[in-house]
Amino acid sequence: MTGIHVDSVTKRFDQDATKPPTLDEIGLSIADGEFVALLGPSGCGKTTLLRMIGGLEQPTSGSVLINGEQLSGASKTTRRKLLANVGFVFQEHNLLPWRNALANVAVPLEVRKVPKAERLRIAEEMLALVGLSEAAGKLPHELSGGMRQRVAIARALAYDPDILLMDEPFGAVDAQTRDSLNLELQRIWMQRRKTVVFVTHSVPEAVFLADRVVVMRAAPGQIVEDLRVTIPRPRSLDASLTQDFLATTARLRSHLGEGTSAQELAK
Amino acid sequence: MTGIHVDSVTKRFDQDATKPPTLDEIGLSIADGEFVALLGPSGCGKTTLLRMIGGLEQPTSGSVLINGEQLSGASKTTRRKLLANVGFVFQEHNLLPWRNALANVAVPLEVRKVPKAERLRIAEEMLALVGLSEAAGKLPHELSGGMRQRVAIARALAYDPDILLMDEPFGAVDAQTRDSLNLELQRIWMQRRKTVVFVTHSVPEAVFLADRVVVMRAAPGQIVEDLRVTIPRPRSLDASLTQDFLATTARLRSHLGEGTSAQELAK
Amino acid sequence: GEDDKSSAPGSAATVKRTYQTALGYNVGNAPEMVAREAGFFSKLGLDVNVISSTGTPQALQGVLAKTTHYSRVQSISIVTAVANENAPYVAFGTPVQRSAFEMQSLADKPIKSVAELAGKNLGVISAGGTTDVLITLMARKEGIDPASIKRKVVGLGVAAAEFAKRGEIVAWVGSAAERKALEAAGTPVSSFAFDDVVAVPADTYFTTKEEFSANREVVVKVLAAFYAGLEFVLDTANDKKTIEYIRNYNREIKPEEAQRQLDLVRPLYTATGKDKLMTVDKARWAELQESLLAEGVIKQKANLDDVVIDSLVAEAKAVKP
Amino acid sequence: MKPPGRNWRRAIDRSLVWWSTPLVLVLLYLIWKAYIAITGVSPFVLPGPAAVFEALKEQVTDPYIWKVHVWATFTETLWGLGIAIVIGVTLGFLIGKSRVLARVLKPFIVATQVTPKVALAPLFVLWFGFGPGSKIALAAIVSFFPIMTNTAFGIQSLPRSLREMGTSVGARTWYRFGRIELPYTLAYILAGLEVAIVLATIGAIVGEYLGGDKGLGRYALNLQNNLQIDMLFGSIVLMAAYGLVLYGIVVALKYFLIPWHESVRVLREDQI
Amino acid sequence: MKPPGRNWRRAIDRSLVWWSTPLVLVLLYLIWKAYIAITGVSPFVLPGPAAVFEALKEQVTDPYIWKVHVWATFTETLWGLGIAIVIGVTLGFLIGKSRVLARVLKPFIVATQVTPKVALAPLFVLWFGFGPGSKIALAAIVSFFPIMTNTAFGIQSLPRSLREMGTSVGARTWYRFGRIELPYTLAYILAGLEVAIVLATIGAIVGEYLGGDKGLGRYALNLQNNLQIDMLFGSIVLMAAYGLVLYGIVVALKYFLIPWHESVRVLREDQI
Ligand SMILES: Nc1ncnc2c1ncn2[C@@H]1O[C@H](COP(=O)(O)OP(=O)(O)OP(=O)(O)O)[C@@H](O)[C@H]1O
Ligand SMILES: Nc1ncnc2c1ncn2[C@@H]1O[C@H](COP(=O)(O)OP(=O)(O)OP(=O)(O)O)[C@@H](O)[C@H]1O
Ligand SMILES: [Mg+2]
Ligand SMILES: [Mg+2]
Repeated sequence: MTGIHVDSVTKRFDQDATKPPTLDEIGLSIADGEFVALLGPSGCGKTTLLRMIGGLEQPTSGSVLINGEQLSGASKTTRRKLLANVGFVFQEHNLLPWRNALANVAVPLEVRKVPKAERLRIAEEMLALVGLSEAAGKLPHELSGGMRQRVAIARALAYDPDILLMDEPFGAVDAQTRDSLNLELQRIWMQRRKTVVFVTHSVPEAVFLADRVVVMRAAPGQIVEDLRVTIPRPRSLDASLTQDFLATTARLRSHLGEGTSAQELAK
Repeated sequence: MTGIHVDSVTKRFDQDATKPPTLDEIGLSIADGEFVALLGPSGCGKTTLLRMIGGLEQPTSGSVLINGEQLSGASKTTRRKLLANVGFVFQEHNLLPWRNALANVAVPLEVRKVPKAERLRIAEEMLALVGLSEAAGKLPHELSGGMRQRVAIARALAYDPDILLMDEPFGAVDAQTRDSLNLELQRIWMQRRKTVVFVTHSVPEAVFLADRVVVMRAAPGQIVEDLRVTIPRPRSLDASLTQDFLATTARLRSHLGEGTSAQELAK
Repeated sequence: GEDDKSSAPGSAATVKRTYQTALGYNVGNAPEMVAREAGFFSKLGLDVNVISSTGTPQALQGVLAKTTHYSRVQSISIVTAVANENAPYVAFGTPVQRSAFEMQSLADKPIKSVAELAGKNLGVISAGGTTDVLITLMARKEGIDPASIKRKVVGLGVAAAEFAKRGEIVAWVGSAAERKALEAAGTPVSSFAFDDVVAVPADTYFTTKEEFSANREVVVKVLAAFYAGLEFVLDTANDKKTIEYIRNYNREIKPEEAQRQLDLVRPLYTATGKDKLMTVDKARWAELQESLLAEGVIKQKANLDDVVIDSLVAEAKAVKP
Repeated sequence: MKPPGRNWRRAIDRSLVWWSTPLVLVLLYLIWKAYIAITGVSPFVLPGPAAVFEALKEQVTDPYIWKVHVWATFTETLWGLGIAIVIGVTLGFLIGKSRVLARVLKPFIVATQVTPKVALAPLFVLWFGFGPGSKIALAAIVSFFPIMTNTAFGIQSLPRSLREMGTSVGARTWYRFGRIELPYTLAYILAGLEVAIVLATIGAIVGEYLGGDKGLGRYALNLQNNLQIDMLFGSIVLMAAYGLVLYGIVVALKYFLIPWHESVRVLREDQI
Repeated sequence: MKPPGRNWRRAIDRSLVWWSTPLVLVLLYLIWKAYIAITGVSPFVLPGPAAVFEALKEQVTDPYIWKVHVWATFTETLWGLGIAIVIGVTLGFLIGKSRVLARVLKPFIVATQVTPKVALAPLFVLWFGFGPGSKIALAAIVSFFPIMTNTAFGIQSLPRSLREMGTSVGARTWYRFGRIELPYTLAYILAGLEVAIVLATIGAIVGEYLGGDKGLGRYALNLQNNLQIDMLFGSIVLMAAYGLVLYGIVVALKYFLIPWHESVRVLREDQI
């Protein structure tokens, strides 16, 4: 049994049982090599779910399995073993403030004892990928918000994990960079067949990237839609002009209770 | 002379003169009550420019005037006086970690010595506006990323400043919330005629909200376009379907070097 | 300021003074503690507070600071301070006629003379100070180079025996009380008294020149009370009371232990004879000053006539509380 | 849901509060006993644990020691610490906020710290008397320094984002201090306080050593002069226990004052 | 571009480094002189500034004092501090990471801090010898505590985001320690070091007071015994200057070791 299995996971942050839980008996199975996008209103529990899969949060009840092995409640060693192949891009960047962009990208490579020259090469390559070759020597506090976010993306990509958990990774970058990063991400995914769980607030982004889009609602946090996207790969940016694409986004929007955002429609 | 005047402002973070400055002789005049949106690629200097107007950064050369008075290089007292009516929504939220959402919103009201009952009323109202009434008692670390951002918006709106500087305020909220916040912002702006400088990565958002859209480029940071948006107010979300709207977004996109993002076009 | 007013001649109010002990509230300070507790001070119209000290430097400086008025230290300290630093001291009574210091060593490896210490390690209670000078004087007397005795600070004399057992020192400076304590704990000790090598005037009461010249009659009364205290302490019939008085200050000491120590210190008070209690022996002071000068401890001689007042004891005896 | 191994370990961890200290005490007791048995060290240097325990029993059951000595040291320590907090936070704030003041004041503050107080004892007595005053002064002087250092460090560590938030809402010095800087710095002050309470205790005790008629220091000095070494060690154990209680109180303060702080949050959660 | 008022003030601020200390020294000198003139305090308690200055001049020009006393105290202090850093960081790390270890160890560590070292002097000598050993031990014991406290505080303050980043990249204990926790905690350790260097100096000097044949403490004790109070105060000034230099070195370390830290960045920038 490979892939990620979230098995009727409930998460309560406060013990008050009268309130709806943050996550309410969530069940979700993600196959090996699948690209899943997670949509939902702010505060519905997307980050919490992702953190649970990433082993950063314990479920109140239920369990998370990675490649068939219990993650929640596992021993430290097992947990580390399971998470060794999980890359995480956090919603709020967490670069080491004393390391420059390049050295930050190299962190997971250092952990994996990649030789120094190799490390440098990969880190530089990754920085180039996110368009930050110029900023390699800058400390995090010298970077703009979007640049910090891109460094964090480069870091997660650097060590080529099998599973990639990404929490609104492109929230602070401009549309052009976002497009190019979307294309890159698709390319990498197709090449390496990673399992990706991708949180976003952009419906088109979700449809463009994902095999499956999962929509959540809030209070209690539940899955309200689990939609397969059948648009063939590789998808070019033009794919979003197809009927299929438009139908899918419309359907997702209805589940998000958005109706169709008139403004977005116009774009 | 009222409004904001940025007078050939140059900003260099490092002293290496061979490198292009972060901001290169920027000139920008914003009239009283004007709503200006600032667009530009990640790292082009939007935040830096906004911080300069907000008195948080000193220009290397050039000057910033608020209501005709020198802000850059002014004494502490003058600076405080000038900034008393400037509200700032930062790109990265900065809530006081020891205060719950409600108390964080109340901070600027406390500074202005608004009586306690009044303070509470306004803060609650503002939290309701951003859809967080439920979360009033939560500490920042108990909030989701988008919720934190909304608390920060509520805080900036709470004390009703004449000038509002907003740095990607809606970057981490879902489309639905974003639409409603856009409408709210327009309503408040029309009611109170604030001067607003609004940084965003979303071209439609800029066009929907602004009287004027200013586009910047990077390295050196310069203004490449300054476009007046003539769509009549109040703009409903449907306004974005008009020909005018589409033409404006297309023009801005060309300046952003985006061509037209195919993906966005599809939406 | 206040003190001056209350001590003005002819004033009927009680005169307030502070006496600082030589070290803690040891049994050795019995005469002064008794003088207060038995009411000898108050009978003379004095209100003298007896407070403790951590040793000679504090006692010396306290008097000069006027935070205290009287104290007692080794005569060596007074001579040195007056000769070298021109300190305005006046010494006016010698309760302890014989130094309490002993050179102690393990009974199975006894050190019988100072000469044997040449090139060896000697344990001392604290560095510098009077014992250091005394050792120097004794070494010279025995014809060895004082610097050849390596002095090591080991803290209490009782702790020093431990270092002797380890062979890190061959002898140490201690008191009779410490010797007894060691022997009681099963460590036989060999010892000889410092005074048997070089006899110097031991503890002396002192005050400032200012106090002495301005309030001579107060000084006399204070000494009278001390004298009465000393006599009280010497009378074994009073022992129960004496011990009770001591324990008012030093509640921790056990009565039996206080009794033991009392028996050990009494001979020091009467070393020169019961009739010479408290007597100031100017000749011995002069002798001391000579040897200090010879040793280079002092750079010049002081005029002891101004410093050592030997006439006060007689006056004090006449006052009798 | 959790494998049993973890629960077991957790139960052990929980109960630890109750048995770890006694266990280590028993261990220490045995080591102590063994050390004496092996080296045969004199009881005047290190008395045996049994003797010290006897002495301690006597001391603990003596109400006089509690009412006079412990109480005296306690009040001196608390007064000293109180003054140290006021001075330390004030100076720390000034120094942390202003490089100018730091330049001007720091040399003199540091100078007060590196001079041995024993040498200045007569001045202390002159200025503060033989009573509790001089002990309180000593306790305050030795203990304000870590508070000051940590306060300055905390204020300088205030994240730029919070500082700029203050600027942008137009907060004045006092608001900044009371509502932004002080709350943020509280965690740092409390860490300084952990060191300070220990130093204040030492300061008071050393002050009593230098003169005075009550307090644990005075008491210990009497015992030392009386050669009651077992009692002396008993009193040292007493002082240790006393200091420990004060320290515990300061540490516990964290949970009430800065529950939001990461350093407290990690303690309250099961670490992952 | 900047109004002249600001430039002026800045120039004054800059030059301050040069004149503030001398100015305050002159001020202190005057206060000192006036105090003596008004109170007529005995020069044996507080000598006049002129006399102390004379004494200091003599001491400063005496190579023996530098080569023997200052050097002895210096080496003892540095050794003590070095040991304190190793012990303090290790214990701080263990205690900061593990509530269990904190529960087990802290009571005993605090106990070592609140007991007056004077009472234990014979044990120190017994265990560490008459030479510099016992002074180094004392310096280490009194100075590791603030380092430990601040290390533990720093490690517990490690932002969750960085801790979780470590978890998510699969970092093991040693990598976490060396590359995440230690660099983050360095700022806290250095703040602890500011207190520790002062305590180590005091520890060494007090150790010399309690016994020994060289070092500034021994020297001061001699002077006190000889009632050479002007020289004593000279030596106190010397100790203050000495401690100040060590302190300055520790503070300067910050600029090299943690240039990225907010507390250093604010110092390097013109504060707005
Ligand atoms: N540590 C915590 N303590 C208490 N409540 C928490 C905690 N973390 C999250 N929550 C709550 O859980 C809910 C879900 O939070 P989560 O961060 O998962 O939302 P999200 O879907 O990621 O939202 P966003 O899109 O805004 O990032 C929120 O209501 C939040 O208040
Ligand atoms: N404190 C600083 N020190 C050095 N360089 C800085 C500093 N702050 C910003 N910069 C540089 O200035 C440039 C502009 O940064 P700024 O934050 O203004 O960008 P931005 O337009 O807001 O980008 P984004 O959309 O990613 O937030 C970037 O290249 C950044 O590296
Ligand atoms: Mg989230
Ligand atoms: Mg920005």
